[in-house]
Amino acid sequence: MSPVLMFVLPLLGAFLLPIVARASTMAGRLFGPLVLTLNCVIGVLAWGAVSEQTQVIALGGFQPPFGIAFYVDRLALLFAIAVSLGVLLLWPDAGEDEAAQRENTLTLVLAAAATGLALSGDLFNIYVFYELTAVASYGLAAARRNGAAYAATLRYVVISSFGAALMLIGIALVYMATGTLNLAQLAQLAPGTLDGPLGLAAFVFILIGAGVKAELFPVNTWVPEVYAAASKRVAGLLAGIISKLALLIIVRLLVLVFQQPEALQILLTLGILGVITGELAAWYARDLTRMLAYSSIGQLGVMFIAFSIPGPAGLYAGLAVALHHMVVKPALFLLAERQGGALERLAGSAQASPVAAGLFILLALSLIGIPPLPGFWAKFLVVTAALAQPGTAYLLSVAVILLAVVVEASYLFRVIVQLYRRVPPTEVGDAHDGATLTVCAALGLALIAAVLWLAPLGNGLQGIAAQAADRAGYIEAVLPAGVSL
Amino acid sequence: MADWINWVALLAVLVMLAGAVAVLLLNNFLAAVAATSVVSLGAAVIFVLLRAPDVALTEAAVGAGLSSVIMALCLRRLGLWRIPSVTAGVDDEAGNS
Amino acid sequence: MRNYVSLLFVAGLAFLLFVISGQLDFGAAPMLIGQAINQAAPEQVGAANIVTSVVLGYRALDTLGELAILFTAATAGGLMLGRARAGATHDPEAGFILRTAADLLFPLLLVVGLFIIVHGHLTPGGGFQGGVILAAAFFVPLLARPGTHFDHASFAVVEGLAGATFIVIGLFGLVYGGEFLAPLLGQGEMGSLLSAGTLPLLYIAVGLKVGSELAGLMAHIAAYEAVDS
Amino acid sequence: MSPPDLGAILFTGAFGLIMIGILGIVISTHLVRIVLSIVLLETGANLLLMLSGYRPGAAAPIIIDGVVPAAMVDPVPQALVLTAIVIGVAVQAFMMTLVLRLRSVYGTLDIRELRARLERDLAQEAGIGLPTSDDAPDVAGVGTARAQGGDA
Repeated sequence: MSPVLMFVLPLLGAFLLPIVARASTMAGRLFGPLVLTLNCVIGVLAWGAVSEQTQVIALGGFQPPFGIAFYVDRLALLFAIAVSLGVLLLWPDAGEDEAAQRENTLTLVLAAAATGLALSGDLFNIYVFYELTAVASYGLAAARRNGAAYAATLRYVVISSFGAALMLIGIALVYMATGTLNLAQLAQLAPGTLDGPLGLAAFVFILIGAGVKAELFPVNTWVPEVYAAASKRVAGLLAGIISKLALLIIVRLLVLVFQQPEALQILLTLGILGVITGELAAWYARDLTRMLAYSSIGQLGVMFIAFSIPGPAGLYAGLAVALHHMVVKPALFLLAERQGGALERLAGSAQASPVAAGLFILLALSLIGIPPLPGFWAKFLVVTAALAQPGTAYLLSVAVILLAVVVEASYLFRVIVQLYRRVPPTEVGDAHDGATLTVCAALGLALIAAVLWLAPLGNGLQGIAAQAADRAGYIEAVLPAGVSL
Repeated sequence: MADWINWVALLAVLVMLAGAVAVLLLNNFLAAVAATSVVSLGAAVIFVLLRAPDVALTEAAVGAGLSSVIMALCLRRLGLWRIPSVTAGVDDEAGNS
Repeated sequence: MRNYVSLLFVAGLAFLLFVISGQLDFGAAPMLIGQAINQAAPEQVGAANIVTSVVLGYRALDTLGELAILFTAATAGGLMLGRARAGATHDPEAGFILRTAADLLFPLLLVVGLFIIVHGHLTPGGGFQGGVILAAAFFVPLLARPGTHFDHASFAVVEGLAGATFIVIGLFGLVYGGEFLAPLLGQGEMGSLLSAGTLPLLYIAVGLKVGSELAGLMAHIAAYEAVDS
Repeated sequence: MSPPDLGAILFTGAFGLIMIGILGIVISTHLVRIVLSIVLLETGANLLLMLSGYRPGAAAPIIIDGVVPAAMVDPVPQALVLTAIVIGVAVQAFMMTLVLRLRSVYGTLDIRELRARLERDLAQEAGIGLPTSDDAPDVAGVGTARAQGGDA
């Protein structure tokens, strides 16, 4: 089965969902999860073939530099599977009315677009999928249909459209300099054409564009409002999964096309600023949702720092942080759905739902990076990789990351103390519903499993990072020798 | 060579930039929307000069046409639909027509 | 304060654009893939309009993504605006001349729209431009008689089926042509109406989808209750 | 009188539109004007993309009556700009539906007021800044009262 189906099926499902739901409401409800499950199966089946050799899909049968090509290596497939699985776990299931059905449609489109982002190997195609992801997430962010959701979403739309237009300018500059859009061919041509100031400018434009979704420092002002105003499932989706796909684009472009050291320095600087601003704002936050939102900005800053380290070591470390955050953040947001609101309101939550409180502690400890939880190993990798680099900037980044750990610990412990503060039984809030708790427990178990199988997991990730960092291999796979213009 | 292309391009660019500045400065939103569609038409002219008839057609139909219709429709729903009148005082009547 | 920071940002961008503008060559673009596509497209795809070959052949996936964006925007817009209340106030009906003109325009716009769509592989224009005109055909009567009922349900069905048709043609390409969206059917004689394989079919699907989506979205906005100014 | 260089004219146009668009997004306080500024920015970006495919003296990439022109301009940027134009209008339409809804919920289109209302609503939902809390009680009090008034 071709991995291209992982993009096609959810989109086909989204087009057909309104018709299916009209025929039978039950079928309409089950349709989305069914498609996503099928997607996961296709992804897992493709895994074996892809781990032996990367797969290049020339869409329409046109040879890669001319048409659009999908490049499927283990990194791309891993993210594609993660998208399907993540969206499945965070499926809205909002009910049976027309609005709920529209929400389901948007969620399916989001899954398709994010999968496309993971697989695509064409610069403009990435822009199209990026916009598709953006529009679907606008709809979901505003789906609560109250004033706050509209206002927050509008801010998001304005910033995101601004970023997308800059991305388009960057793509125009790249096309002017090279005359191609295929990432492999760009990688081939970049050393002569894109290593000057023009290439750097194009990189900055594309970075700002993709950075809107990846919660990059100057363009992340929409994050706290949208996450606070949207439903927590949507916040989990955007923070946990979609932001990582935007990150993946930046990483691919850095590895393949923009090789100049200045590009890495820009990323490192913005990453450090992201960690500082995110963690400080989280420390000052007075409600759980926005605390989590700011902490997500900080965590993505750590990832930017990791990916600014050249070579497979940086990729490996960044990948570890990204995957860890992908598991932890959606679960935390799901728990915040019932425990949301001001920190004072959390008092007594542990009495209402001891399991939820326990899960929260587990996830929070891993987020901070307490050994032996996976969060510790992920941050450890970043720190060791950064220390191996020359230059004071990387030393500074290590100091910032370590300081951030202290800040994170201080505000998350504040939350945990609130959870266990005893209150009179009359003031105990609602318990979590079973479905949410099951999803969170599954994600928590994944964390514990990661601790138990740390060594094989690390080796696997190292292999994926090495494959993703293999620039020559990418060019060779997409443009085999003999095909040239 | 064909000098006229340069002159037409210069004219189109000047019209576009003037329209763009007008979008930011005009107080009347209906006029601002009209200025946006002038910018789109200027772009369509340039696309013709650049030998892109497909894009020119799309820019004219979508950028100048559809987009302005959507904006105008929304302005009406937003209560911002005011046709600039020569004499002050009939402004309200013009707004309701 | 915030304004100064923003202005500084704009000034920085302006400087960046100024610096790179010196490096850009106009009229001497490398055209690596462009040149190759111009040479290969007539044989590989067979549409007289090479832009159509690119839009529906070489970069058909972009077009699918674009369709999906329109669909998503219309879905999200519908989610925001919801159904019009029964008995909601609406604009007064237009005068006799406008109504008659609208009645006359409807068939005219329909024919022009369809003509542009089916000639998309031969002349400038195609599914998107024709689709906009189709949308106008259904929307103009609504402007002339604001109270009339707009059948959102059937438009949604057309929209969904047209989108699904695009994908299903693509899947046929996967099964019979080896790759998703591979062009099928013979290319025919270049320049004739029935040429370029599946491209005209794809453009018809695009046109119907764009038309029904835009008409639906504009009807949603038009049915939204006006706010008193 | 010799005309100025075509490339210089068109780059000035594209960059000018981009700068005016960005400036408009940054300094405008009215939502509709921000939307229009985004449209300008997108038009500028499309124009820039279009400029990358031009060759002097080349013909449009259409084969008429089987005659293949000697030189044709690059068809790829044309296809890209076609896509980008439609994407732009889709996003614009969605933005306007949001603006419509905001106008009826909050009754204002001024972004400064909207931001203040958003802050208040979020704080109220989270239960921060209610009159019982210790910081700035009167500001929060006015905020909740006005928010409730707006909902009624």
